[in-house]
Formats: sequence, C-alpha cells, structure tokens
Amino acid sequence: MVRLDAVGLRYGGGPEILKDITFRLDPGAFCFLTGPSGAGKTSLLRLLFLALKPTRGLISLFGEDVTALAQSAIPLMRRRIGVVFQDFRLLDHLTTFDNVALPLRITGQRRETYARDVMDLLAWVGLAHQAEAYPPVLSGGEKQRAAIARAVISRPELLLADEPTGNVDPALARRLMHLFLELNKQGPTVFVATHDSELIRQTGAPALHLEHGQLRAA
Amino acid sequence: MVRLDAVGLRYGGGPEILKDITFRLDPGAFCFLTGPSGAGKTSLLRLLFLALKPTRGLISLFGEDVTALAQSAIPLMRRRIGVVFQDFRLLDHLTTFDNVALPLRITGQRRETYARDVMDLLAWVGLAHQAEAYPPVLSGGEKQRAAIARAVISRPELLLADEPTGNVDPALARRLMHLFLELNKQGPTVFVATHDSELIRQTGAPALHLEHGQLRAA
Amino acid sequence: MMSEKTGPIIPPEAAPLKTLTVTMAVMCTLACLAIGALTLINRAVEQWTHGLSAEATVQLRQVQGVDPDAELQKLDVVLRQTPGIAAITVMDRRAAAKLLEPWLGTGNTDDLPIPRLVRLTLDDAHPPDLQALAQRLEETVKGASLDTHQRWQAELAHMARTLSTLAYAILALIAASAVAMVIFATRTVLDANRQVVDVLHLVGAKDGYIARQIDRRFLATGLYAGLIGVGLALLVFFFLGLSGRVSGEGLAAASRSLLFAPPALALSSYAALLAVPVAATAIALITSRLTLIRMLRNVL
Amino acid sequence: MMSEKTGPIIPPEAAPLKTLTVTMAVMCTLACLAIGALTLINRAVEQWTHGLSAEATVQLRQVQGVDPDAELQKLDVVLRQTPGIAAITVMDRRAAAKLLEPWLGTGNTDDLPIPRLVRLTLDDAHPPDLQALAQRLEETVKGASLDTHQRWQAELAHMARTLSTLAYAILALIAASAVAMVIFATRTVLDANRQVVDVLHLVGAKDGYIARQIDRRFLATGLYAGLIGVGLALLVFFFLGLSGRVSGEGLAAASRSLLFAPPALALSSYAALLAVPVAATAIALITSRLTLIRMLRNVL
Ligand SMILES: Nc1ncnc2c1ncn2[C@@H]1O[C@H](COP(=O)(O)OP(=O)(O)OP(=O)(O)O)[C@@H](O)[C@H]1O
Ligand SMILES: Nc1ncnc2c1ncn2[C@@H]1O[C@H](COP(=O)(O)OP(=O)(O)OP(=O)(O)O)[C@@H](O)[C@H]1O
Ligand SMILES: [Mg+2]
Ligand SMILES: [Mg+2]
Repeated sequence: MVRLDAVGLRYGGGPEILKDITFRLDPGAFCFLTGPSGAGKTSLLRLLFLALKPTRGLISLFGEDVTALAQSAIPLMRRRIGVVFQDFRLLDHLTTFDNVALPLRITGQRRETYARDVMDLLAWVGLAHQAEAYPPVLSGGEKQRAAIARAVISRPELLLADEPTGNVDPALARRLMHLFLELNKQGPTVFVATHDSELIRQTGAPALHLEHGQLRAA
Repeated sequence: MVRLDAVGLRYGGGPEILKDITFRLDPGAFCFLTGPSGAGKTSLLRLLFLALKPTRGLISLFGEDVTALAQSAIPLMRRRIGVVFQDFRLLDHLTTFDNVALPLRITGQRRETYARDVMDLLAWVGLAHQAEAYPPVLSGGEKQRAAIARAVISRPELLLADEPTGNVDPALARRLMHLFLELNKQGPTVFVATHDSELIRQTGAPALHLEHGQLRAA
Repeated sequence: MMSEKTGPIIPPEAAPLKTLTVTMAVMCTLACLAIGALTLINRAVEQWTHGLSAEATVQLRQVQGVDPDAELQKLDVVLRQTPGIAAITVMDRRAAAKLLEPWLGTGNTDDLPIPRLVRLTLDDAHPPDLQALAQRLEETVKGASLDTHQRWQAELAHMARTLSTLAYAILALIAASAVAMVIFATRTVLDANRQVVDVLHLVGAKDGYIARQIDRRFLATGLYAGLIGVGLALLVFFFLGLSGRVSGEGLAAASRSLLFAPPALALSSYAALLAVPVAATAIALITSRLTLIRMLRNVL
Repeated sequence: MMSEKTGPIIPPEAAPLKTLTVTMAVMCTLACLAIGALTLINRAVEQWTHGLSAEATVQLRQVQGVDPDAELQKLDVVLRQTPGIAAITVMDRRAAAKLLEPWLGTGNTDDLPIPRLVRLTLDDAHPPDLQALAQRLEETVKGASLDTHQRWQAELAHMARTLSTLAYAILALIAASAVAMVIFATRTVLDANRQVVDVLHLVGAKDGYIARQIDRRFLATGLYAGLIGVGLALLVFFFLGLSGRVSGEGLAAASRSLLFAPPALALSSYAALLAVPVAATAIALITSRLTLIRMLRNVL
C-alpha cells in the first residue's frame, strides 16, 4: 500500500529533516505517528500525498513508484488519498457543504448524486446545522470536523490525518477517532499524526515515533 | 480588570451564542476557560479583545466601559492586551522575528530597541533557529509558539490565549504554560481557553466552563 | 432550508477583473476611435486618388493678341486625337470664375480675363501618356498647360500614410498593453487565489479544470469591455456628428459619414468596429489561458 | 547570521500595482498627446486670430475703362483719413500674382489683369469701424472691396473649439478612468491583504499607520506611470517630427514646433507635459488614501 525505502528529505539547503526513513503500511492498517513539534510529521505526510518530492529514496503508493509518476497522473493518484490538513485548508468562499463536496465535484459529479452522502456525513461529525455556514464563521473545532469530512467523503483508499483532534474536546476526539476506525474496517489504510498520547492509548493502534529524522516504533 | 455584566451575543440573526454572561477577572488572576467545541469560547475572547461588540450587556476593561469607547481609542486599548489566536494569524510575508516584533513596531519603536528582547523570547519558546524563517515553512507547533511570543512580547496587562497548546506535544505544552505562569507572576492577568483538561489539572488554576451559552465554575 | 446552488469554485469577488474591465473598455474605445479614423482616411484617400488619377485639367490662359476661342478649337482637336481620354468637359466662364472667387470676390467678373478650364476624364484601363500630351499641348496651343494633379497626389498620399501609420501604431500600442494587462490581471487573480488553487490541486483537480474556472471570467471581461468600448466610441462619433453644422465639412461631417454611410460602406465600417470586442475577447481569453497553464504547471 | 532589515509591513509582491503602472502609463501617454494637441491648437488659434483680427485686405479689381492707378490713389486717400489703421502696404503685382498661382500657373502673368491687393495693419488698441470703411470704399473707389477675414475667423474659431473640446473631453475621460482604476486597485490591494490588515488592527495599529504603509506604493506608482507616460509621448512627438519632410507642413512640422519651440513657448509646453506626472501622482495618492481611510473605517 505505502512503502518508503531509505527516504531522505531536506528543504532547500537546510538540514536533513528526514533521514533514511523506511517503513510500510499494509492495506487496511491503522497507524499513528507521533513525535515532538518540528520533528517532521507533517513533512512525512506531505511526501505521502505528493505535495513534496523526497530528496532521496523511494516512495511507492498503491504499488506504483511515485517518483517516476508523470505530472498528469498525479491528480488521479491524489483522488485515491484523503487528507486532513493540520491547518484545515477549507475554502473560505464555499459553504461547509460545498467544501466537503469538493473532492466529488472536481471529478465532475453532479450535486444530486452526492447531496445525500454529504449531509449524512455532516450529521455524523455534528455539523448538519452548519452545512450552509462559511468557514470563517465556524469555530476551530467545527473547521477541523469539516476538514475531516472532506477527507473521507470520497471513500479514499488511503487516509492521512495531521493532528485531527487538536481543536476539539476529548469526548469529540474519541468520537472522531471512532469514525476513522469505522472507515478503516471497510478497507482504507489510515495514518494519523497526533500529539495526543491519551488518544493513542485509548485506540490501541500501533504508533510510530519520529524524532531527529529517525522513525522507530513507539 | 475585566468585568462582564449580563453580556449576550448573537451573530446576525442567528441564535444567542452567549446568554447573560457575568464574571470578573481580578488584576493578576490566572483563569482557564473550557467547554465543548462550538460553545462560544473564541467568541467570548473576541469580545474581550474588542474584535466584536456584545449584543447586550456591559463589558469593562481596565475600568473603562468598552461599549462607550471612541473608535480612535480602540487601538490604544488593544495595545494593552496580548492575544494568542486559535488560528495563529501570523503574517506570511514577515519572518518569525518580524512577526513577533510587530506589536512593538506598530508603536513606532526601532529595531535596535527591541531586537534583544525578541531574540530572548524566541529562544525561550524554542524558535531561535527559526527567527529568519517565514511562517509558511514553520511546523504547526512552531507557528503556535510564534503566535504566543507575539502575544507576550509587549508585556500586556491582559493576556488572552485561545487553545495555545493544541499543536504541541504535552512536554512543550507544560513549558508554554510555565511561561504564562511566569508572566502572570509579574502582574498581567491571564485567561486561557483550552480543551486540555490534563493541562488544567497540572496547572492547578481555576477554570470556567462554558456550555449552552452559560458560564459556570468547573 | 438548504440552498440548491453550489458556489463557484473560484471566489467571485474579483476586483482585479473590475479594474481590467474598466481599463480594457477605455482601451477598446480608443481602438474604435483609431479604427474610425483609419476607415475615414482610407475612404478619403481612395476617393481622392481615384478622382485625381482619373482626371486631369487643361488650363488655357488668355494671351494678349491671341483669340481664345481659336485656341480652344485647336486644343479640342489635339485632345480628341489623344488616345485614352474618355471625356472632355469645357468648363464655362461661370464655373471657372467660381473657382477663383476666394481671390476675386463674388462681384461681377464679366470684365476679367478668366482662364478657361478643360476637365479631362481619363480612361482608367488605358490611361494616356500625360507627359507626351503636356509637351504636345505646349507646342501647339498658346497659353495651354496641363495639370495632372500629381503633386497633390503625392502630398495627399504622404499625409495619409503618416496618419495611417499613426493609427496603426496606436492600435498596436493598445493591443500590446491589453495583452500586458491581461497577463498581470491573470497573475493577480491567481496570486489572490493561491490558497484555493493549492487546495484544488491537493484534492486531485487537474490543471485544465482549474484554468477553465478562471478563464471563463476573462472571456466575460473581454467581451463586456469590448462591447462597452464600441458603445462609447459610437456615442463619441454620434456627438461629434451632432457638433458640426449639418452641411459642414471636417470632423463632424466625417463622423456622420462613418455612422450613416451607404449600406455597403456602413457594413464594412461597422464590421471593423465589431472586430474590437472580438479581438478583446480573444486577447483576454487566449492570454489568460496561456498564462494560467504556464503558471499552474509550475506549482507542484 | 540574522539579517538586519525589517520586512515591509504590507507584502511587496503587488501585481495589481504593476497592472496599474502599465495602465496609468498608457493613460499618461495619451494625456500628453492630448495636451500636445491642445497646445498646438491654442497656439495656432492665437496666431491666426491675432494675425487675422489685426489685419484686413482691400482688393482693387480692374474695371473696364477705369485707370487702376488713379483708383489706387483715391483708395490711399480714403485709408489715410480713416483712424485706427496703423499701416498700409500695397502689394506689388508679383506678390498678388503669387497668390493666384494655383489658378493661373507659374507662367508669365504680365498680360493678366491681376487685381491689386492692399494690406491694412489695424491698430489693436483702437480698431477702425470696418463696416463704415467698407461702405465708404464702395461709394468712392471703383472696383474696391474690403475683406475683413471675418468669415474665415468664424470657421477657424469653430474648428478650434471643436478640437479643443475633443481634447478636453479626452483629458477628462483619462482623468476619470485613472481615478476609477486607482479606486479599484486600492480595493484589490486591500482585499488581497485583508488578513494582514486584520492582524495589524488586532495588534493595535491605527488606521492612519496602515493607510500610510499602502498609499506610499500608490505614490510611487503614480509617479513612475506619469514619467513613463511623458517619456513615451516625447518619443512619439520626436518620431512624428522626424517622419515629415523638413520643410513640410502639418503633423510633422507641428510636432517639431512642440519639441523645439523658442524658449518661452517651449517652457510653457514642457510645463504642461510635466503637469501629467504631477497629476498622475496626485490622483494616485489622494484617491488611494481616501479609499483606504473609508474602507479601513468600515472594518471594526
Ligand atoms: N516548506 C518548508 N521549507 C523549509 N523548511 C520547512 C518547510 N516546511 C517545514 N519546514 C521545517 O521542517 C521542520 C519539520 O516541520 P514539520 O511541519 O514536518 O513538523 P511537524 O512534525 O509537523 O511539527 P508540528 O508537530 O509542530 O506540526 C520544521 O523545523 C519546519 O520549520
Ligand atoms: N462570525 C460569525 N458569524 C456567525 N456565527 C459565528 C461566527 N463566529 C462563530 N460563530 C458560531 O458561533 C458558535 C461559537 O463559535 P466559537 O468559535 O466561539 O466556538 P468555540 O467555543 O471557540 O469552539 P472551538 O472549541 O471549536 O474553537 C459556533 O457555532 C460558530 O459557528
Ligand atoms: Mg505538523
Ligand atoms: Mg474556538
């Protein structure tokens, strides 16, 4: 599913953020990623959703070598991956509904075909009443939930989540983690970066620890 | 210091988010604010740093009635308040150093007079090596620490922090909370909204709980 | 409760596009004025050169002691022998005097020795050898001289060339600055929406899809600007047409002749004016699309 | 390691300002061309009307059976008796014949009864009653008529008025669209930096401080655009001046006369051209500042 082999990453001429990262996620796996602030968790996830090319090493997704991918094949590969960004990245000029529906809309689907699904998902994350609200008026936790909904709406084969519960209370965090586990049972691989050790403990899933550019099991 | 009297708030024609909020913070107090996502914590803080006017009720800061404040007096009042925004609000085109120095710079101070202070503070929050970096290349936790540094650089009389530790690991969160406590000892009143009940427990400071628009001691 | 419309993928508030619309509308107005001027110049040059090259004048001065009517007879004979002359018109005294009016006043000119004028209509297909004719006339008819209008023609052609060059230069300047403006505006729109474009890329949108969302706006902008420009220009021509006296010459009459020409001419000048919105739309669409594709490809 | 420069408070990449610079430069060029045209028109009108109103011409036709020289004597007497005439110049036959050349050719004109022309220079301060003079001449001198050039003057004045109106209209159009563009550009810059402005407000910056950070850019934009515009316009005049023949009339000569006028005239026309960058800077600065202050006040 996901395979990294001796991957190294440096930004520009800076120090190497990731050094010799080697790991694999099997299809249907559920895995956490932890590590201190600035360790490179977001950078690692960026490599996985093709927003960044590694300085060295090999990354393969769904059995394809990502570094050899043609420019035109990137969008199609990205549609198989759902991402919850640490900073949400919602579009301020679209309603919560339209934001969540975006991954479906850009594939050319019509509103009628997805409206039901989107509303159901919004209800699950507790945002049904905010479907017509624009992101600037959402609370921090509501934005985070909208970002999660957008990441899972297209039933991706790989779900990457970056600190998806930093802005919600512990009860809601458990509920969202439950959503990820539910989803994971239906097939997708899930990879979650988080600082919340309590949450990792409760979920009972394996965690990888990133520090000084090295990855080890936590 | 801070006094709210029967304050109510609704956005546009929506429901009342805050109902009859009445509380006071004495000079030198340290207080947490908790509550579920969407309860109105950020809205309450917005009232306190004058980004919002209450629909009804009375707010007074530093002994002055805020609702009667002249437009031209608002900037001067804001300079006495430091704010850590939930979404950081750093300026992407300025370096971390310049971002942190902003509150001093807009009062007309010259770089020579504040450069030392800014660098010392950056070192304390662990960002000295990123002083010349721009926010888009900072990690989530680094941005949050820069936002905290900007809020405290001008030694405000009132410090408001909105979920200031959502993106950092527990160890760093304790360190940052320690910074707030240190600062608090030197005079300023500190008011922190957070979901992290663990942190509240460790700090041992009183907490107010906001739910269904009502405030009560936690 | 839920609205049934999906929002536009690129934010609609597009101040750079408003600036572009205003700017391009002004540019289009000026382009139309330049095209109007070009049309008038070309039309006038055509009339003049056609009229002038199809015509020549023989002037017969009175020479002391020579019978003008006898000389006129001789002249007539020579002209009739020359091949390539389609018609010969002898202007009567009154017509000739009228031409001299600015100098002699409108008073009684009966007692003045006005030169006789003979207008020659030349055969367009087989024009006569005018130089030979001039020499022959000088030799055989006393006081006769041939005016071929050639100096006039050269002067007019030179002036027309200068004016046309100026008009074309203005059109080129306008087109070039329109292209520059569209490039800048496209960049501005893209910069203002950098975050939106990033997110679209990250959720798997293709470059072509994103470009289509944006250049649609530029198409509309170019079209509006062009139509506004043509409208303004027509208004300008209309008011210029009103401003002069009805029978007057110059700017006013010229503007009127642009607006109310005979159908065939009107068709061509209106077509030239309508080329402006078409060109504006094309410039806006093509320039923005090329800029977009190039810029989007540079973002990973 | 640490750089010693603080960054600008408003992000420097300002594509809307580049668009504005290009646009305003083109506008300024056109404004300069319009001002050049206005200067030429005004200068020509001044010369013409001054020349024309300070002058009149008496034309003395030859009448059968009347001695022209005797009539010329009578004319001279009448003119000398009329107050308000500063000078009397009798044009000799050659000069008069030269004026008729287009009609009579350059040949020998000795045998033609050319009318005699007498040019009157009028006393500007106390001009004579021209109507009374005309009547008196008609009564006393056979074949004499007074040409006061009044019809010409009216024609010229009308044409000049039309052209000046056109030029002023173009200037007004340019100024108005410049104001509109600056307003739009200011909005664009403010919209593009809405987040920055919000943050500045929230850390306690005053409206005036924020406005100063932005309108500084507009000042520079206006100044650059104006200078580029003047430069381009001078180039246009220069090439127009080159395009015509050296002794020629019309556009080329007019352009040359603008560029290389005698010092006093040159000073005034260069001053008029330099008013363009000043106006552009003023428009940019004042419009953007007013727009900024109004827009910033509407943000809490
Ligand atoms: N585009 C970039 N250019 C240069 N350096 C970058 C860039 N993005 C991130 N970095 C640097 O790389 C390091 C790792 O950043 P990253 O965002 O991956 O950390 P993280 O583990 O996600 O931290 P956090 O928990 O605080 O979000 C940081 O020091 C950051 O400043
Ligand atoms: N500008 C606004 N206009 C309309 N509604 C708003 C606006 N800002 C916030 N709201 C709504 O008010 C409610 C409270 O929002 P607020 O941001 O205060 O919550 P919060 O307690 O900070 O939540 P969180 O813990 O998720 O950050 C939310 O339902 C939100 O959608
Ligand atoms: Mg991160
Ligand atoms: Mg909040």
